[in-house]
Amino acid sequence: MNYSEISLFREGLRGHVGWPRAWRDARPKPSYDAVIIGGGGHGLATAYYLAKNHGVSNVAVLEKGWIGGGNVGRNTTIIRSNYMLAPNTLFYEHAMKLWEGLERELNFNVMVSQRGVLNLYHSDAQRDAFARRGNAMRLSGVDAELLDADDVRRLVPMLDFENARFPIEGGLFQPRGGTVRHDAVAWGYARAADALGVDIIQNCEATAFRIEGGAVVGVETTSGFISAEKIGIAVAGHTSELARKADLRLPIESHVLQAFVTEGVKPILDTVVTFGAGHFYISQSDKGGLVFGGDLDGYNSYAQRGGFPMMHHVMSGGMAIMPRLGRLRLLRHWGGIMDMTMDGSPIICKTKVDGLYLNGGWCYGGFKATPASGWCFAHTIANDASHDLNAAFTIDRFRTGALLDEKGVGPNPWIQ
Amino acid sequence: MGNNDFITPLSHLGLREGEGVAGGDGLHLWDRGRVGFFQILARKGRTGAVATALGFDEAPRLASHGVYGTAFATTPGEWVLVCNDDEASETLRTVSGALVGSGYVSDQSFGRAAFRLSGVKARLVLAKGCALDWSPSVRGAGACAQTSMAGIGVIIHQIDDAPTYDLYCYAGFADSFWRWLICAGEEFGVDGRRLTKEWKRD
Amino acid sequence: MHQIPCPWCGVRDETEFQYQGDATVRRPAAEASEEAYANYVYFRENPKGVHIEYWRHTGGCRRLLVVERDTVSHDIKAVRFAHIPGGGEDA
Amino acid sequence: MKTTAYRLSSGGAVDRSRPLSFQFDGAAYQGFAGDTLASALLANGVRLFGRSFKYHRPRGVMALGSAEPNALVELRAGAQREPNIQATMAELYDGLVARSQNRFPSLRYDLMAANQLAARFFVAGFYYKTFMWPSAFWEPVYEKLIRRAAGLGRAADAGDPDRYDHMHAHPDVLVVGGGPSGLAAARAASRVGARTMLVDENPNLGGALRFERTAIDGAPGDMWTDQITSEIADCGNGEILRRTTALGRYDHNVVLALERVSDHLPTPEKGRPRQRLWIIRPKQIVVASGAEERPIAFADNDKPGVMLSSAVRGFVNRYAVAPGRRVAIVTVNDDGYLTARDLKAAGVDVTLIADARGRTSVVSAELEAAGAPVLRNALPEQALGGIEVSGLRLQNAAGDRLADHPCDVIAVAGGYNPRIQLLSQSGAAPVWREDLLSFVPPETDDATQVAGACRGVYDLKACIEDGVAAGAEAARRAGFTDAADAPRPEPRPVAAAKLFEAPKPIGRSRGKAFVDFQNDVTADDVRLAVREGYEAVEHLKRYTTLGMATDQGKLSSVNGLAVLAEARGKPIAEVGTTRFRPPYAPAAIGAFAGYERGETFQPVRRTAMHRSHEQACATFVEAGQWLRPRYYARAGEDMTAAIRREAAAVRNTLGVCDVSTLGKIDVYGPDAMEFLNRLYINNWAKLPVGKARYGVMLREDGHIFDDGTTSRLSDDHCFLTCTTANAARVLAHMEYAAEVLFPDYDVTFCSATEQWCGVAIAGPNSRNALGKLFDGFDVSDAALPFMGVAETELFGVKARVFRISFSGELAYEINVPWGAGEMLWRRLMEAGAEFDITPYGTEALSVLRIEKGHIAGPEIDGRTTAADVGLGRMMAKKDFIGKTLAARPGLTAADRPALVGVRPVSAEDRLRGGAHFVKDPDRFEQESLGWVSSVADSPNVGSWIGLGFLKGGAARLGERIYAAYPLKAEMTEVEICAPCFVDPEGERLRG
Repeated sequence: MNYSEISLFREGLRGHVGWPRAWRDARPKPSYDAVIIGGGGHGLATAYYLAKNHGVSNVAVLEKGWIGGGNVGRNTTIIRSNYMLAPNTLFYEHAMKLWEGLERELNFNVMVSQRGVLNLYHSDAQRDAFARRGNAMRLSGVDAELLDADDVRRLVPMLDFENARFPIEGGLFQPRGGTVRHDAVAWGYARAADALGVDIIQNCEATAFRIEGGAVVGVETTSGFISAEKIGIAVAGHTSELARKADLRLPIESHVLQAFVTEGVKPILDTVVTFGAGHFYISQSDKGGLVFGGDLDGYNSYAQRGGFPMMHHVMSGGMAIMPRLGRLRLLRHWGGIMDMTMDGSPIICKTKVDGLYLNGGWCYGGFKATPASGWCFAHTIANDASHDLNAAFTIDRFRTGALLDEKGVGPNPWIQ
Repeated sequence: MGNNDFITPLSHLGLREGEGVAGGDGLHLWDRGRVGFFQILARKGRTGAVATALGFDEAPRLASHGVYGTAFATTPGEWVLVCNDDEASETLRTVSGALVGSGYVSDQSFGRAAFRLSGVKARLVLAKGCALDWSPSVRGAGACAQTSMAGIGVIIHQIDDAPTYDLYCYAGFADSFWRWLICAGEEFGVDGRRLTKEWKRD
Repeated sequence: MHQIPCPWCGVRDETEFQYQGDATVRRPAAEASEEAYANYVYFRENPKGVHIEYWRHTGGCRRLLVVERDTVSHDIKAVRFAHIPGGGEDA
Repeated sequence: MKTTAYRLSSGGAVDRSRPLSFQFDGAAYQGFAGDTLASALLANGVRLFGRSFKYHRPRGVMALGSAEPNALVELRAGAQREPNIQATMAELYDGLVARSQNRFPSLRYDLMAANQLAARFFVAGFYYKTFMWPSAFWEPVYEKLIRRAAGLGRAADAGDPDRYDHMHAHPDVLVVGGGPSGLAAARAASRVGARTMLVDENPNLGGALRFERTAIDGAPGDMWTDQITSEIADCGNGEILRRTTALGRYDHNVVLALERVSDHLPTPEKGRPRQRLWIIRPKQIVVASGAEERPIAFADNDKPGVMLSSAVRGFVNRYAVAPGRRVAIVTVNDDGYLTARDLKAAGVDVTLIADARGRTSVVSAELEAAGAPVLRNALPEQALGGIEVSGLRLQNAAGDRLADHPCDVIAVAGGYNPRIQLLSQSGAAPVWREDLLSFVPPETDDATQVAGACRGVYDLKACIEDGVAAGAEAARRAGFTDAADAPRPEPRPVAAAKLFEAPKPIGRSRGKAFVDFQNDVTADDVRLAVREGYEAVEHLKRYTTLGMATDQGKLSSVNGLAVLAEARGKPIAEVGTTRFRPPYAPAAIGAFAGYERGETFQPVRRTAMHRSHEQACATFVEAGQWLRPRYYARAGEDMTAAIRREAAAVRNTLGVCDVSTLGKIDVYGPDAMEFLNRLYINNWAKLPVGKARYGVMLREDGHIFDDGTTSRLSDDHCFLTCTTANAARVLAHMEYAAEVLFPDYDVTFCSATEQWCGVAIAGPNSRNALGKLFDGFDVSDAALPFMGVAETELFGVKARVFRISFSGELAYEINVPWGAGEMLWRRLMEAGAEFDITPYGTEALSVLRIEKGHIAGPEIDGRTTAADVGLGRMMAKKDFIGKTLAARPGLTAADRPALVGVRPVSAEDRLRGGAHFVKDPDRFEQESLGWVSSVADSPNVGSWIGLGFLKGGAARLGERIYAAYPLKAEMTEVEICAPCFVDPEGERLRG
């Protein structure tokens, strides 16, 4: 059923008994044209664009648990395209453009809210580094503004300009950045893909690949064997584990990234703000809770929970620039598992196994990338070749040295 | 040395050597001024030789007291040797001599601040920033540890059961560490307003 | 919060340590190929389960430790010095 | 009279001799010491506390403690305003000021209540289905409205003025919960010598006992509690923390607990924190957190006046407050009867006990015999009334409507939920016990014991036995082997009716049956979610927001799961639960931050000459944690003028700069030089004693890691320097190399950064000044040539003099021990006076090095190679870290941007760092050919100059292109030149 004011009104009058399932509770068929492993944002988006852009609708999405249970449901909901290195800038900008039309595209309100993303800088050197990034964005046609301290005061009056250990000198602002209702992204893509004929199969885990003569012919699952000549892996967080079943060793480590949310309060913060002298970024959700995060806990982990050290560091960062947060109370904190690549940029490419495609290594960028990731991965699977937008996101770059190291910290994902 | 031109890490607070602050229940915190502080490094495979030459204990976590002063085995093959300021240059000379062929000494006497914290409430002050367990059943007089407090690397040495603790940190951190100690002591009556000073950015 | 038993300093908070990653990789010989070095520097087993990894005790003895730790439960199975074959104490 | 309208004349634990005044929504009231804000307001006949989140329905008190979903208020004001505080947890103090939330203009007449009219459309997830047209309306219109309506209370107006701190603790046994089980456990553990810490979130110990009339061994509960408490406190190794909530249990058994040190006072006492975060590392944990009574979902079960049975009883027993005049009780077990008994004893009318069960029990029979008005097989259908409860509508098991029953309180006994949060935060799933009609904790690890109601043991005597056994077991496992081994009582099946949601009202009814009160989630919302396929328990939570309010579903989760299970036709055990996340109860961000906030967010590092710089009116800049002089403005000078003056002084006569922050490392051992050979890309083996050399280090991936000069002081002693920013990383890098990569070298090293402080003196007169500074020290070019090093004495202090230059001028660096820093500075000022010696800061330093094309932070950004910065030829044949991967095609490609110099074509144009090189002056959208990394307003060149990275690099010298800075809409024509603007032959520094 189409979602609209009209249908909502009609259902309201008759007690909402007429709403159908958002997506069918599909059982696996023995064979598909393409199978996507991973019912997260990226996997579901990939299935949707395979059907929508490439006419490949005999597709199954296999999810070992419930869809959207991974990082799409555990992040801090931020979207932005403020990257410096061209391949990243263009890719994330493509994502941004897809976000901007997503409600209509999916007939599902994922609440794309472009209230701006502000990265604070605290020294001239940092300003110049941000300017290099901001100018790179502008040269690529992406919006960016360089703000001085007074601009920042006007934009976010609650910041502490007096007692800060690292005084705020200004910020790099992307007005089109913002937040999205994260769970809804998974649900929206699932519903739209389902409507195009995609089978979304929950509680079905891929256990092994069947590979013959260097080409994949299907996947063993907890619901039996499913044959398919094109299989896409989109299980960020667990990519190494699944890829190993196809004898792939990757430049990836799994790390925990924590997220935090406070009790709901009346609006005090409109934009997304990131601290430049510590690890802290924050926004306020439409429900009133302040959603914030920091950096990795800093050790390999597959546990979806965080520890006190990073928690302390993040809260201190918050209190360093927003002392008004002091009496607000933390409601929940949790962890998500990040695929950290050795240069901080993602992987969307073919593998050494014909018909097996890899989408992973999203580091911190996974959620904001979701639409473009699905869009490019679908293109790569449908055409057995990368799109220009993901041509640089190969595994091979680590051998050739064509790296995409936004942070410049080298092959040490845990360095913060 | 003892040259009046020398400063200590807290000179800027107008703090005279040995001056400090007091709180309730005999809580006392003061700056010991400069001490002799040497890092002793054994050459590969010569740890035993160095220990014998200087009469050091090789075991960690307990201070050993020898002719040259108090030594902490800070890591395999390395010690920190602490002595009084007036013995420092003599110690450096003799220790360097004793180490020829087996190890090296790096004089760090000016690179450290030395504070002393004493009184029954001293444990509580430490507990606000030190993650180690200093209760008597676990650590007593003679215990020493290298750890970090308030983001500052410190060496802690319990010298008696008052308890009294010697705290060593890098000279550059002294002002921040002192501030932290004063703040942690305020709940127990320490009033350090005169002896802390807002650092200036400009 | 991880409690890591340092062979020298005793049990300490994770905050005193600096994580240094996979301890199973070995630097190839000087004359080895770019491929060999790339595998050494970038490619990881990244196991879900016991991981053998380096932690440097920067807040204490500064020594590099080899820690066997479960990446799901975070339980620590074993700790030894990295600088001594066998990991015992120096002599 | 008003102030005691509902206060009973006797009984309770409030201190009637200590009246306290307080305000709620501007009206003045009086309560007593020992009251909570909730009990005090109820005593004053106030029953309407707040409005609900979505529908703005009137809400009152439902529970007693930290599970309260409805009675949330704003406490205090201004910078200390605290939103969403549970009135049931707020201890009354004299002068307390509270305000209701989420209503306009007033609590009783809330216009937003109009939402209820549209309620039929505002079902779970309605916003996913609408607000899409026109899309341009989302942020400015729809979302604005949603955001304004969101939240409950208001955050503080200004920065939190209060103090928070942390405290570390290491008990052998930590007991969570000070009820009968917890107290018994703590006593059992502490009496055998285990260091025992007991934490309880309330101001008084005793747990549920505080609210009961039950006697233990003939004595009132409070007396027993005091007895045990003093035994724990007096045994010498027990510590009790009141008002302390265990928030979470983390890896390796670390527990975080929040102590509300001062929240019960108007303001914290001097030097005391508002709250303290305890970081507890126990050997063993005993969780005795008790259980929470749960409500029942029935129409309008959220009206003020509908309360939990245990709460009604508790208000009467502990606070001597009658929640109403006519109390009707709805129960599925015996708990309702206990409430009836205690109310009767207190003289409060119980007009009905509606028992969902058909059969009698011992307790019910007893009370019935005593004349209690019991109705069997009676189920609640709807709470009647306007803003508050005025009656109860019932039906019987057969579904027939019974006569409406007038009452002003409905006490609901729906069974008990063990407080298992702490035990399932780690991810372990709790277990549903059909015989207990509740979830019990998952299997625990061997460092954890669970005792009492928390594991479904509800009988008081059994709870105490269980506590004793658990405490002893914990002590034994902690190494106190003489702790006695006692049997653990098993939970006894509950004699209760299975009722989570009452039958729907007969006929048409607008009544809503709430499952999650604070988030306005109804049983119908749950069914709608299932209908739409959001049937996985996590989907349900996320789609309806069930259990996501500030109470974290303490009252709602089980009922929600029950409705879900029913709708899916599965047993509760199969639908599972969502994972509990810490903290157990909301906790202030300030408490987690503790001391590290504001200007004490990070420690500050001061150089030995800091005071000298202050006296010279330096403006400081953060360099990592260091404070370094940025420039020294003289009277009437702005920053630009000061920098130009300082930079010019160095070229023209003499400048002095504090370089103490450079990383310094003493490297010892016969293999020291070989070791350096592996770290640096250039050759070191032949560096003679008394000489310094510049070196570059790479990461193993082939990119530049750091650079600096290192000197050979003796055969087996080198003195290495590295950049301020990388000092710690370089030391760790060297340690890794020595321990893992090249373990056979006989080398050892340690940081000497803070032992030595240093200055650079630079300029044509630096040698003259040096000569005056050191009497009897040969400073001639022959004795101390370029890159020469000398160890000497300065006024009786060891000093090291290095003839090295970052500025390109004749220059020296002088190191003396930290303590001599101010003296060195002072003597230099004297010695240099005749040459007009000029202190210069990091800005002038940067100008000078850019004039010479020396790389620094902006050029070493972690992505550049030695070849990129023009040092490719330094790379020697030998093996060094980074050699192999530096040769990869990606790092040697011809089109990689390489270091160049850049200057504006017209001398008055300025350059900016972060600008990009482009071809076309007329477009701000085009390909970037590279970027400007560093710029300087050079007094010595007479224009802006810069360094940058340009594709093609050196091959493009003399070309004119453009520096684009779209962020300021600037396009500057620039000329590419060699990255050296002053004295390219380097005659000055060798002079």
